[in-house]
Order: sequence, then structure tokens, then C-alpha cells
Amino acid sequence: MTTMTLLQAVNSGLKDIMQDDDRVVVFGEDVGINGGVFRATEGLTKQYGEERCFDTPLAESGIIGVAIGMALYGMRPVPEIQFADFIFPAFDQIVSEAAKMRYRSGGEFTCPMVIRTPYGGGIRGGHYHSQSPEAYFCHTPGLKVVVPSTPYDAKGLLISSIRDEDPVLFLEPKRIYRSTKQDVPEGVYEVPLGKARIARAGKDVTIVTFGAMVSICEKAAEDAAAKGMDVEIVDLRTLLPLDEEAILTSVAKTGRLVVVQEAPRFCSFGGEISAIVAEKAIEYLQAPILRVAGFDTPFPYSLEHVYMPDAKRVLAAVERAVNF
Amino acid sequence: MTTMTLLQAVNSGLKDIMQDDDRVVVFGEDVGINGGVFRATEGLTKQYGEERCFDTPLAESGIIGVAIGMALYGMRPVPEIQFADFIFPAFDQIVSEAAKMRYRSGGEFTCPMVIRTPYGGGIRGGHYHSQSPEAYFCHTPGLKVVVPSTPYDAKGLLISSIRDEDPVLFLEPKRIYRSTKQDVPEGVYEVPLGKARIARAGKDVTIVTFGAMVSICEKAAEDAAAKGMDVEIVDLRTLLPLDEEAILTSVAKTGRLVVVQEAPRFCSFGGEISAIVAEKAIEYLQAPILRVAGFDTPFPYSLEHVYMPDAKRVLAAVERAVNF
Amino acid sequence: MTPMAEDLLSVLEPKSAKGKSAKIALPKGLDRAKVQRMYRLMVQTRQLDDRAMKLQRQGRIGFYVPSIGQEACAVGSAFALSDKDWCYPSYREPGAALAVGVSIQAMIHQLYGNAEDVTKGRQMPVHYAFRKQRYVSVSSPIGTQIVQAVGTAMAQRIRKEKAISITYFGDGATSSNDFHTGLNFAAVYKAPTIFLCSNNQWAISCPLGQQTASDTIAVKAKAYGMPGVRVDGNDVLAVWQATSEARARALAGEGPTLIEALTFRIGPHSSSDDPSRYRPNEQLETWQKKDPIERLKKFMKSAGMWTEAFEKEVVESAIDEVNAAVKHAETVPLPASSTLFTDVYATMPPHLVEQQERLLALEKAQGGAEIDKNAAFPL
Amino acid sequence: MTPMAEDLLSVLEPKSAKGKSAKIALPKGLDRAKVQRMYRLMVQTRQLDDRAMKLQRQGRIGFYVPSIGQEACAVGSAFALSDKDWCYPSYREPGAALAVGVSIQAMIHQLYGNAEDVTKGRQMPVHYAFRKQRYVSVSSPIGTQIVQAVGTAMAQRIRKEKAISITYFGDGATSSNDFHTGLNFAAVYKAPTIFLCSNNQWAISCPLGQQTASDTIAVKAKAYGMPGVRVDGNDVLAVWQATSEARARALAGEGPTLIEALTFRIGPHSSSDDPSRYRPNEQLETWQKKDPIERLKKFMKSAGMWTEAFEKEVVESAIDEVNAAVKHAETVPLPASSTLFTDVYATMPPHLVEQQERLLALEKAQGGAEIDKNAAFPL
Ligand SMILES: Cc1ncc(C[n+]2csc(CCOP(=O)(O)OP(=O)(O)O)c2C)c(N)n1
Ligand SMILES: Cc1ncc(C[n+]2csc(CCOP(=O)(O)OP(=O)(O)O)c2C)c(N)n1
Ligand SMILES: [Mg+2]
Ligand SMILES: [Mg+2]
Repeated sequence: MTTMTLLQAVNSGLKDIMQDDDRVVVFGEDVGINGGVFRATEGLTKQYGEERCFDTPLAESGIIGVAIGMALYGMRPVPEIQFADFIFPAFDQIVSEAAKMRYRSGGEFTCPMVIRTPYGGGIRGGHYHSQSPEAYFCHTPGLKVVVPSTPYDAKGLLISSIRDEDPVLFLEPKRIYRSTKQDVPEGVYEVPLGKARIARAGKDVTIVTFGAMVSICEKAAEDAAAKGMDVEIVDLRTLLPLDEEAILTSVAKTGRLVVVQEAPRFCSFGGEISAIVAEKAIEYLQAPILRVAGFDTPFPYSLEHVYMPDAKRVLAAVERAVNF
Repeated sequence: MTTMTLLQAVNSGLKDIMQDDDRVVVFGEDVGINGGVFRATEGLTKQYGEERCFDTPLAESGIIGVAIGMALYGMRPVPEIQFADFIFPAFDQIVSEAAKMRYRSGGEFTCPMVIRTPYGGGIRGGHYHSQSPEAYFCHTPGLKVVVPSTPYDAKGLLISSIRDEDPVLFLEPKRIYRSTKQDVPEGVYEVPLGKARIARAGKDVTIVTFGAMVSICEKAAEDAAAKGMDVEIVDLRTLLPLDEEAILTSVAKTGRLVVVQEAPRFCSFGGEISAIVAEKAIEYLQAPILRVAGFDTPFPYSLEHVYMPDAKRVLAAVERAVNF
Repeated sequence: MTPMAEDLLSVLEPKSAKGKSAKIALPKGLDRAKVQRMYRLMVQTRQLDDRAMKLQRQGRIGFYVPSIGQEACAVGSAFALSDKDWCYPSYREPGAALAVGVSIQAMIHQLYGNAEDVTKGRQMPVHYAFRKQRYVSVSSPIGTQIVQAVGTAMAQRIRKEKAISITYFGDGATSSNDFHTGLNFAAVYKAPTIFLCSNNQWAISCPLGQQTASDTIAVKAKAYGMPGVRVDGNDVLAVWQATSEARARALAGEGPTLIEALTFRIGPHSSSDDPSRYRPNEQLETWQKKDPIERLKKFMKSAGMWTEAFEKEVVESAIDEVNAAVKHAETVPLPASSTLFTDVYATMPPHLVEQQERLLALEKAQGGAEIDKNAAFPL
Repeated sequence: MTPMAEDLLSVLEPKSAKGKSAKIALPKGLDRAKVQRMYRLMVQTRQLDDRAMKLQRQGRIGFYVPSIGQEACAVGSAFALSDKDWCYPSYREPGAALAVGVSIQAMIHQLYGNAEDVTKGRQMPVHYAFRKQRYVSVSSPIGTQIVQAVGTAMAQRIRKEKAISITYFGDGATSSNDFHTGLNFAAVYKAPTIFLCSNNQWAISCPLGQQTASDTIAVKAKAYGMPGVRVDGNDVLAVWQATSEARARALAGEGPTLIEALTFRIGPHSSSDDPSRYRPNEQLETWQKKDPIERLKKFMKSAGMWTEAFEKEVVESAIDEVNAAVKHAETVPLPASSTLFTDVYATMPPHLVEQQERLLALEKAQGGAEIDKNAAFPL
């Protein structure tokens, strides 16, 4: 066990899986000598050589297209997109190609790869260094979408993702890259995909969330507790495929649901959570399903702190649900 | 008044608005001499010359990028994407640029343009000539998303979209391009954006839908009527910004909601409808909110007829809602 | 339109130093049997195309993309591959599939999208995928395969395999993002990739001059610091030679090559297209005279590699094989509804299990969905 | 790294036919006043950059991208524009903004993202947008502006306006999809566009050789059938000349030009970057000797266009203007919370009205959100 930040856990996961599996190759912009702009790939080129960790030209569609070709061949590419906001030039390769390869070829060709990318706000990165684009990918059958919220999960989920037989988008909440530390095992270990985690047990309201919002919700839950409301927090960890059971079990218990995400609200991932519960657990509901989300605007710069859901806004929703 | 198909109405709308507004320019792959692979732009080059309707190289990101530059300058570009499935190479230009231009520049630059593209299944087009990608765009603040379901609306909504000051994605349900005719006025007229239409009034269940699914739902509603269930159909016409009021009013009346769409279900546009109702009208609901949608798989070829929601599946949902 | 440039590699119409026509010299590495084999592959391709277009017109299959007139590009190049090489085709290279060993039956099952189609009826006709032959799943979106081929080549190099990847695309595809990215990545990493552009001078209704302002496609290689070669695409021997040379360079660690095979699309873009709307007839007639099968036949005759009996056997066996395959394919049912849900992931996740169960229950209760008889591509 | 090629257009270091250095000849169209004006613009740019980097280090602004060493590329080219031309910059052309008439105060408000910033604090520092000067909103995603500039140029042609568009980007951006598409569209339509690539030889930590295998950027023009020109990017007069010539060609209907301005990024990529991690020091030192301001100064001295008094006035007035602008900007508050919701659309739709109302009500009830003091770019 070593105490690590989430960022160090990612780096450790990459190091250990590259040792474990020589099919794993890491590449992207500035991931080599520079170790990535956040240093998530620090030391990999040195340890494993330039064939296994290397820089690419500035073209996300190239990075992902090349990863697909490698995956089809039998490697386990782990491309990095420098910021999730820059994934869109590769959107076609991801949604039209990687996601559909297994299906369209009847299983003849498969595309196991993990696209790592830092996402989310809270770092004063403005418009194009802050977005949470999970909804685009969650609406794409054939992809898996994974978001850790703790160092331990980050490493374990990353290793599980790399070992998975399908393409995974691995969204790293950059706001909490260095904010907390946790004991993380040395060597490879797995945290299974498709399984949520109860980050906090409670009986009055369920909060479903993920990524950097987990700690915001934990803060809100404490404030709620001070006001006598007992909040349960479901940290999804995998958004697709979703652990519906965990959500439905919790809602059946609490009868109230607040969904919290950073991304804009309209047509978002959080809406799917509401929709599932409104279809499958409506009879348990004692209050409207509330969402706390980014506003339906592009991500701002100066007013980031106003834009992003904070503990206050989460608490306000919890109160609304409880007092309905 | 002339009796027209939806396709002819689109063509007529383009012809009339080009006459009315010399800032309107149409371009895309095969839209010139060939008149578009569906013939939606037939005759435009002949009537307005090659500067106002012309073919482009095979690059959707180029088509949209160029349209943005024209719009910024003061033209009203109406680019065509040959099939909605091929819009993804242009995804970055649409979501990172067109959608955010007004906001990020504080209103200094604006991007009025209409991206026309045929979408949806039912033409035996398989994987890449059948998709319904509205969710990706509805999750993108700054865009408007419009889907007609009748010839009259197609022309009127298209003209309103072209006159709108913001970028609009205009999704044309190609399955019904030629399936029915309707009286359509000559000359320019508008059908306002952001306003739904009650395609059928009823009191037992609300169906919220749009595009080619409207006629499927009408068929299901007839079958339901035969079984004594009175279905109301809300044809959204504009998906973003959404006419929430129309939905909530209908649900307040019927107490039951079925959402119908062709796109895969997970994290889709239909989920947003559920979420809004589960937040704002849960007290009216007498049944779970049900969704009839494409399955969460890529779009198939041989089994298209099994994949796509048909009247049977819609009816089954209506019955489930009523009998809950 | 595009003139035949001076520097066009040709075997069947060689020019002497003085520009006069010279004696045909079979490229090193080819022999009688191989030439005959290429001839057969081209004939098979033509027969398959002919028949498939008819099946489409008869409503027996839903869609087709013929490659008539372009057989030499696909066959000549794929015939130069070894059985470790990977092939990333577009939709217009059935000849390449045949050349790398795919059976006509397998292809025809795919056209029917039936239960014996290895791709399980998941894609429109001609979107083949054959893992055994490393013939990668054809995609509709233009250009996407180009950069993927580079990834495979990079992996081959990392794995120190003596193999290359080849990717096929049209002149229209040179405008795509992935053309740029693919060539750039390949050159930077000296990936063992061959980029084979079948420049048939049209992208549906758009002529080459509306696609690019460059004089040739081959010159685009300069932007990436890689060699660009221009070859007579209706000359199967020249295509074989150019590909073989590029392959040797790639294996020697000298990196990728862009090959422009100048050819012409004799037929429509696809079964949905009507070229008379946009294409001048004279251009078609000029190119019909350069039919790649006829040209090779003429050479083979002169070289004593062709007899009437050989011709008869080649053509008839091709027709027979196609006929038998069609006959069999039509006896095979569509895939079962349950297959809709497999292969989305390696393991079916709970939400798909649920959707599958619900569909099968509905089918059991009310009967299956009906095929929409009005649906035809495109509407 | 990239050697200075023989065919590099230079004014300040002209070579005679024999390769010996020759007398400097002021390009036609330039005079003393104009040269002095360009000098002033470069000095202003440098002063702005210097101060802004310090403000960032002091935590007074959140981020900055310096253009130190590259002032000649932006200033020389933008100085060649007329007041109908459109400019599509990247983040590294503050000098172009100044050259087309943007005020230092307006730029500094943007760095603070305050209530007087015309872009309302919506983007990170250096992402300027000035409608009046047709200086189009800078985007972070690399390359997107390239193809947009072509659209504007196409519109200018349709409107028969005697004007062009120019777009700026780096060597890294030549790998982007939009570089390819932009140049291809421009060439096909003969759009009056100038593509100005400031080849500073690095894309963050990636040297040019990892970006492309071509010898130069200029050669990439060949792929599109357009002229490619290579110019000494630290020679403001040469950049001015190359741009003016390209502009004249564009206005004459001869289409676009790719200009590669060979230069060097003296500073870090941005305030978040530490070039000592990856960049050899010798390269930096070589290029520091070619400082574009010093080089122009040397020429101006020899040509009698420079005096100590002139220098003093230029530098001091630049510093004063920057100081005054900073001082004022720091008195201006952040934009109001309500502005979060404007400019998403021309008219605020109901769901945004609702979100705005709810936020303002919450703020009223509980006070506004707090700024996260730990947030810094990048984390
Ligand atoms: C990204 C994308 N855009 C548009 C299309 C529609 N489309 C199919 S084939 C084609 C033309 C392709 O031309 P070319 O690359 O020259 O190949 P050819 O058909 O001539 O063999 C077009 C525009 C597509 N399949 N993919
Ligand atoms: C699409 C995209 N990918 C990645 C980035 C991150 N990024 C910002 S600047 C940069 C390097 C740009 O290099 P170059 O084009 O040479 O311009 P320079 O910074 O040298 O002026 C990168 C990779 C981005 N902004 N956009
Ligand atoms: Mg072609
Ligand atoms: Mg650079």
C-alpha cells in the first residue's frame, strides 16, 4: 500500500498494467518526455521505451484511429486525449468505428482499448478545459464509460478497463487529481466495471452521482445531516453499462432521488437516471426526481464557481426533496 | 396551395427562401447538378447559380466549418449533410464552434445557419444510413434542433430555422420523405420554433414523439382507440428549445406518458422528457413513464423491422400505462 | 478531365525512352500461373458484380456497389500481399477480398444479410468483414479505415512482424480528415502501410476537379514526406508491380507509400445512383475502351497465356460459383431476432438482456414485426 | 532541428545572387512611418506579454500565452491587411489584434474576464473576440478557425467584396483535420484566404519532426495545388512582404496562399508549461539571437529610422498604456451571475429563464457561490 493521489493512482495503474501485459501501448499529445500535461504518464517512456509510450501529432482523430487499428490487430492501446474537450475531432472514430466494430462485423473484429481523458470543471479552465461530455458517449451503444472518484477506484477501474474486451472511455475528474490521498495497493488489481459503490449510506434521500461531484455531495450530505436529513450517496463508477440495481435498491429504500452532475442538464446522462427510476420505481417515489447540474449554457470562465454545482445547490435540492 | 410530399416541401422551402433572402447559400455533397441524393436541392443551382448552390469536397467538417465562416460574415448558409450518420466528422465544428460562438464571444460573433440532414431508419439503409443522432445535439447548449413530421411543417419550420439568429440542426425524417402528401402554401411562411403541435387530442395517455414516429404513433393510437384507449399525441417539432408547457399540460390532463423515439434508449432525448415530467409533474402521474425506443445496439440491417419501434410496440406501452 | 500524366507507371503499355511503345516485359516476380490467377480473379469479380447488380434490380438484395472497370486496382494490389498482411478496404474492392482468399459464397451470404453471413446481417451489402483473411470490416463513413490501417501497421512494427497493412479508398476520400491524419501518422512513424487510392475520377456526382485543385492525387504524398506513385489503374500488372515495390519498401523499414491508381468507374456509384444525371457520355466511352480485363486478355493472348478453353473455364466456373452461392444463400433465413443484442459487447450487459427478453416476450405474445415492403434504399 | 532552407524569403538578411549578404531594400509599399509603426506594434506586444506573464505569476490573472519571439509573424502579416479583411487568429497573435486596431485596454479586460470584457468573461485569457476589427473569437481547439476563415473568404467572393481573410495557426495545427479541409476547400474554390503558419517548431513538448515528416510546412501547399511560401518569421518586413503579395494574389482572383513563417517560441507554451522539461537549451539560445525586435531595430538604426528618443517614447508609452489598463481592469468587478445565461441564444428560451430565476433566487436566499481558491490551471 502507498498513499497516492488520484493522479498518482492512474500513473501507477498504467505502470503496473504495462508490466503485466506487453500488449498495452500508451500514446497521445505530450505523453512522452513531458509525461502528459498533468503528468499522468510520467516515467512510462523511460521505463518501457518509446515504442510503448510515445507522443503523437496533434490530431485526436489520428490518435483514436490508430488506436483502433492497433486494437483490431491485438494490442491494448491506451490513448490519451489531453482534455476531454478536445475529443470531438475523434468523435467519428469513436462513435462510428470503435463503438460499432464488434457489432457490425458480427464479432469478427473487436476493439478493446481505453481512451483516457481528464474531464470536468473546477480548475479555471474555461470553455474548453472544463467540459463533462459523458452524455455523448453514454448514448453510444458499444462503448463503456467509466469515471472514478477515488484513487483506489481509479487504479482498479483503469486496470479492469484495460483488461476489458470492449472500448472504454475512461474519464478522469481532473479537479480532484491531486485533492486527496488514499491507500492504494501496489501491483495490478481490479475494481469491476458495471458496479456502483455506496459512498455513504443513508435512509432519507438517494443522491446518484459520480466523479468529482461525489465529494461535493459528501459535503452536502454532511450539511444535510446537521439539519437532520440522512443522505445516501451512490457513486456510479461505471456510467455505461449502468448499475441499475444499485440505484433502484437505494431509491426503494429512501423514496427520494437527487441526481447530481457537472454537465448541462438538458438531454444529459442524469436525465437517464431520472427516466429509469420514473419507469421502474415510480411507486416508491415520495417526491419529484430532482437534478442538480451545470446550467444549459457553454462552460464559462469568470463565473465557473457560480456555474458548477456546489454543496449549497445540492443541499437545496435535498431539502426540496425531503420537504416535498 | 400545392399538394406536396415532405421532400418537395423542403425543396420548395429552399427555393422560396433563396428568392426571399439573397444571403441564403446551399451547399454540400452532390447537392448541385445531382440535386442531392434525395433530390431535396433539385433545381437550385439552375435557378440561383453556382455561387448559391454548389457541391463541396467530401469533408463534412469542411462543409460545416465553411458554413460557420460564412455565417459569421453575414450570410445564411444552409449546408446539407448527406446522411445524418455522416455528421460526426463535423461534430467538433458543430459542438465546439457553431454552438458556442455567440456565448464565447459575448455576442460579438453569431452563427445563424441551418444544417439540413436526412435522419432515421426504415429505408433499409443499415448501420450508417439510418441513425437518429438528435440526443448528441440536444445536449449541446447553443444549438436548436428541429424535426418536422409533415410537409406543411417541414417548409414552415425550415423557413423559420433559416430566419433564426442561431444555428439550427434540421433533421429530416427520410422514411416519410415521400410517403404522404399535404397542401402546402406557395411562398414563404413560418411555423414557429419551440412550439409543439397536438397531432391528436386524447385524454387517457400522452405520447410525446416527433419525426417519422408521429405516424407510427398515430397508427398505434387508432389501434388503441379500437381497444377503448384515448391517446393524445404531442408532436414536438422543435426538440431544443423544448415546448415543456405543451408536454406538461398534456400529462396533467392524461396522467400517463409514453415517449417514443427511434434512437437507442440509453441517455437519449426521450430520457429528458421523462426526467422533466418526473421533476415537474410527478404528482399527476398515474403510471410509470414508459419509453419506446430503438434498442441499445447499433442500427442493424437485416433486422431493421425488428429494431425500429412499430405500432405494436407503441400499443403495448400504451396498454401497460393504461393498465398500470 | 484528368489527363494521363507522363509519369504514369504502365506495364501493358510501356513507352520506350523515345516515347514510342515498347515490348511488354512481365514484372519480376510474376509468371504465367500468377498472371492467369489475376485474370481469373478479375473475371470472378466482374461476374459477382454483374450478378449482384441484377439481384438488386430484381429486389432480391437491397443494395449493391459495383466495381466494374476497377477490378485491376483491387486485384493487382491485393495479389501482392502475403498472408500476414492486413487489408482495410472500402466498399469498392470485392476483387481484393477474392484475392486474399475470401469465398464467393461468404460474400454472397453477406449480400443477403442472412443467418450464415459471418457479419450476421448487421450491415448493408458489400460491407464485408473477414477476420481469417485480415480483411477488416468495411465502413460506410468515407475515409475512416485509412488511419486505422496505420494503427495496424504501427502494431506490426512494434511486434516486429514481417507484414504490412494496405488500405483502399477513392479520390473523394482524399478530402476526408482521415486521409490527412492517416498519411501524416504513417509518415511520422514510418509505418509499413500502403495507401491505395483508386482514383476513378468521380465521387458520386462530383468530378475530381471539385474534390481537389492538385493535378494528381499522388502529389499529395509530398505534404507528408512520403513517396507518391502514379500507376495505370486499369493495368493489373502495373498495379501489382507498384504495390509489390511499395510493400518491399515498407518491409525494409522505409515507411509508407501513396499509390494513385488512375481508373474509372464504369457503372453507377451504387444501385441507387443514375450517372446519366451528371456524367458526360464521352468520358465513359473513352474509358470503356481501357477495360482492365480486355487489356490483360490481349497481353495474355500475345504472350501465349490465354486460350479459348481457358477463357471458357474461367468464365463458366465463375458463373457457376456465383449461381450456386446465390441459390444457397436464398435458402438461408434471416438471423434470429435474438441476435439483435449480441456483439454489442463481449458479454451482454443487464440492460440488453432486459431489452432482449422483452422483445422476445412481445414476439411470442403478438408475433414478430413485419418487414416494411415500401422500404428501399434510398427512398 | 529544422534548418533554415535556402528558399527562405528574407528582407533583413538579403542574399545576393552569389549568396553573399546584400543591401537591405525596403519592400515596395513600406516607408519610414510604416516601419516605425510596425516596430511600435512589436514593442507593445512584447510589453503586453511581459506584463501579462507577471500578472499570471502573481495570481492576478488565471492563465496566459506569451508570443515572445514571434511578434514579427503576427505584426508583419496583420499590418498588411485592410480594414475590410477578416482575421482568424489562434491564441498566439496578440500582435495581430494590436495591428488591426484593438486597444490594449480591451485586451486586458479580457485577461481579467471582468464586466467590461467584451466577451463577458466567458473564455480563458487570450481568447479574444472583437467584432469591430473582424478579429474572430479565438478558440482553444486547435485548427478549427482555419476552415472557418475559408468560409468567410468564400462569402467575400460571393459578395464581390475587395477583401480577404487571413488565418493564423502553429506547426502543430498542420496535423489537424481542419488544416487539411481548410486548405483543400480554399484551393478548390480559389477562396481569397491567406494561411499563415507560425512554425515555431514546437507544439507544447513535441518538436516539429514528431508532427510531420515533410521537410517544410510550405511544401504541404502542393497537396492542394496552391502556392506555398517560406518566410523568415523573425523578419517583420519579410512577413509583411509575403503577406502583401499573397493578399494581392487573392484579390486578383488567384486564390489562397500558404505562408510558413519560420520562427521560434522563446517562452513557455503557456503559463502552465515548463519547457526545460523537454527543450534543448542550445536551440533556445540560437533563436534568442534572432529576436525580431532587435533585428528590426538594427535595420532602422542603419536606415536612420531609429533614435534613442524614439525608442524611449515607444517603450514608455507601451508600458504606460499597459499599466493604466491593468489598473483600470482591476477596478472592474466580475460579470453579474445573471450574465451566465445570456448569449446562449439570441433570445433566452424558457428553460434558461427558469434556470436563471432559480439561481438568482438561491443567491438571494443563501448568498452567492464562493470562488474555489484552490482552482488553478491546470491542476
Ligand atoms: C463521411 C461520409 N460522407 C459522405 C458519404 C456518402 N458517400 C458515399 S460514397 C461517396 C463518394 C465517395 O467517392 P470516392 O471516395 O471517390 O469513392 P468511389 O465511390 O468513387 O469509389 C459519398 C459522398 C459517406 N459514405 N461518408
Ligand atoms: C484539438 C486540440 N487538441 C489539443 C489541444 C491542446 N493544445 C493546446 S496548444 C497545443 C500545441 C499547439 O501547437 P502549435 O499548433 O504548433 O501552436 P503553438 O502553441 O506552437 O503556437 C496543444 C496540443 C488543443 N488545444 N486542441
Ligand atoms: Mg471516386
Ligand atoms: Mg508550434
